[in-house]
Amino acid sequence: MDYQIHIDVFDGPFDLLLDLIDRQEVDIWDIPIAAIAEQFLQYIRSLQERDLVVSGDFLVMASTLLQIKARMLLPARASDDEENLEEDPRDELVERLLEYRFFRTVSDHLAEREEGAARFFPPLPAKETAIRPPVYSNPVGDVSPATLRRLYETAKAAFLDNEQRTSDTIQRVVSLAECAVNIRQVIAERGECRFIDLLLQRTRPYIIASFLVVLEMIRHGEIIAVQHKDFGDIFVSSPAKGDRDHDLGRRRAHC
Amino acid sequence: MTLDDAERIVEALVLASPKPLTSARAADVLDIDPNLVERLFERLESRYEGRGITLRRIAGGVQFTTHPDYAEWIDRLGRQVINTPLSPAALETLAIIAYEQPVTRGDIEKIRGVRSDSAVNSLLERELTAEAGRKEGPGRPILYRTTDQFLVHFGLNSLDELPQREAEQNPLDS
Amino acid sequence: MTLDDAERIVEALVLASPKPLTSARAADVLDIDPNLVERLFERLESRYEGRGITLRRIAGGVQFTTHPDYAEWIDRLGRQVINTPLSPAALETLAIIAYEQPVTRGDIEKIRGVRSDSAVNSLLERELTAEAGRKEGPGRPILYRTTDQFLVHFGLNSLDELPQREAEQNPLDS
Repeated sequence: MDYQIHIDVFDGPFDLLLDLIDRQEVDIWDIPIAAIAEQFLQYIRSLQERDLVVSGDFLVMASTLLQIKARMLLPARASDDEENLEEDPRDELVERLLEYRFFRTVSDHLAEREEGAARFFPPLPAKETAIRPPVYSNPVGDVSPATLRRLYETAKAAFLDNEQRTSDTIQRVVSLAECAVNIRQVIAERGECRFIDLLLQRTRPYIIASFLVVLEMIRHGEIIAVQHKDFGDIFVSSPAKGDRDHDLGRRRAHC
Repeated sequence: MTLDDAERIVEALVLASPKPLTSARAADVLDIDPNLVERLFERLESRYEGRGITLRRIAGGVQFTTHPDYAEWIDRLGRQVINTPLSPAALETLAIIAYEQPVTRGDIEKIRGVRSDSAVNSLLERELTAEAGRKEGPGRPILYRTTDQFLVHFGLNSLDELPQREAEQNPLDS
Repeated sequence: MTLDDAERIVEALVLASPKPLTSARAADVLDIDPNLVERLFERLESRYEGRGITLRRIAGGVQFTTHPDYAEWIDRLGRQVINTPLSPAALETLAIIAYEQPVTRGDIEKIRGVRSDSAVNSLLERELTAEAGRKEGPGRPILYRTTDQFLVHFGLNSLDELPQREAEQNPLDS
């Protein structure tokens, strides 16, 4: 069956899945998994065709659907023990869907209540009535000035990061070729440096593009990359330099 | 102190209280029985019947608010709108917190199937959600619960007023 | 609209108004004569005579306040000690005000990336933050600073004692 999907915006994979099931008017306990999986993938493809970002959550769900589909194709294993009934591979998914659907109903209910409640206006607390402001016992608790500084630095760093990210949206697409030129130049000049130092801009598209280029260059043996500990800095260098400087046995970045 | 006196004091207390006034709190201030305060609340309720102001039962207490019939007039007053409606994502997240509390961000994300950082943050920001300690176990993740402001925002007297959750049975199993 | 209807609407407006309600403002909202509004104010005044709440003439307008006879009861309510610690949102906001002061709400929101009204309000309520004049420029937004109370709570003698912030580094310079 050819199925035309409108490019609606879905909040998440469950949202999309419920929509597909509702449109098919099928029993939620008996989902035609092959058809639904196909429509789900079609939706993802349609997003990609329009150059829209597909979040990882949708990809995870797509693989879950395909996995269930595969398991349903396997012949039911004959069980020695009669009581040990083969479980329907769809059950877990259905239970999660039902749970999600319940909360969606509740959120509709809350939205209605919110609208109703917004019609009641209490007096504003700032108004100068006979109201005595309450006393707050040590509102800052055991927070130290150092914590305050840390909070500030973190907020500020996130802000700087964010500001750059926002400006991405109006920038042109990052060219992989340009990234490669830049990376070769930095490596040539400095021999070895952190991956993060290869970035001309700390924007998400630029980071991704540079990462792809680095992977490609490793594949061609142009550079090597080493990461000394999980989530640590990745050091990139030319192969000759790298062999001199790094002990064997240190973790190599696999790609 | 006559019953009428007590009623007037309670009336003043309700207006002055920065949060919805509970019968326990009023009973404490007046040093009388909470059941008597409940009776005074009822008397006030009927006194304000059909007026522009109403005594509203909310978050386990009472507060004076304008009568909902006059909401459009209040809008014309151009009072700053504080309660901009929540986004669908925030509502969904809040629904989960309300039923599953205390609950971790991870649990919420598992149910919703998507990252929920910004939804949780906006709920914290509006004080509809608060932290409720940490869960024992790996990473000791933060637990979240709903607040009194949650009840106020949705005009609820208590969490019991939310729809009942029924277990759905697989008809094929029976 | 009958006179009774109008009275109820005015009653609601008085309660909801962020500032004392002037007859001019009410007349504008209701699209009636200011003299008529004055008459409605008088009607309300007598309606609330002998109640726990009173319609008070103030700053060229009217507002509901508790009756002065009950001030001592309100005092007993007012001594309520609130033990809730600051929310993480409010604490983050306080950190930004401490280091960026004087700073506008807009600047705070820009750094935090979220609306910060309720965070700022809760800091104002707890007197950890105060207004510090207005910024020159469009809209002349209010500036905020920390208070003496802030220093007391953090055990500081002066703002100079706040831990030094790290020199801001341009990530592209490294």
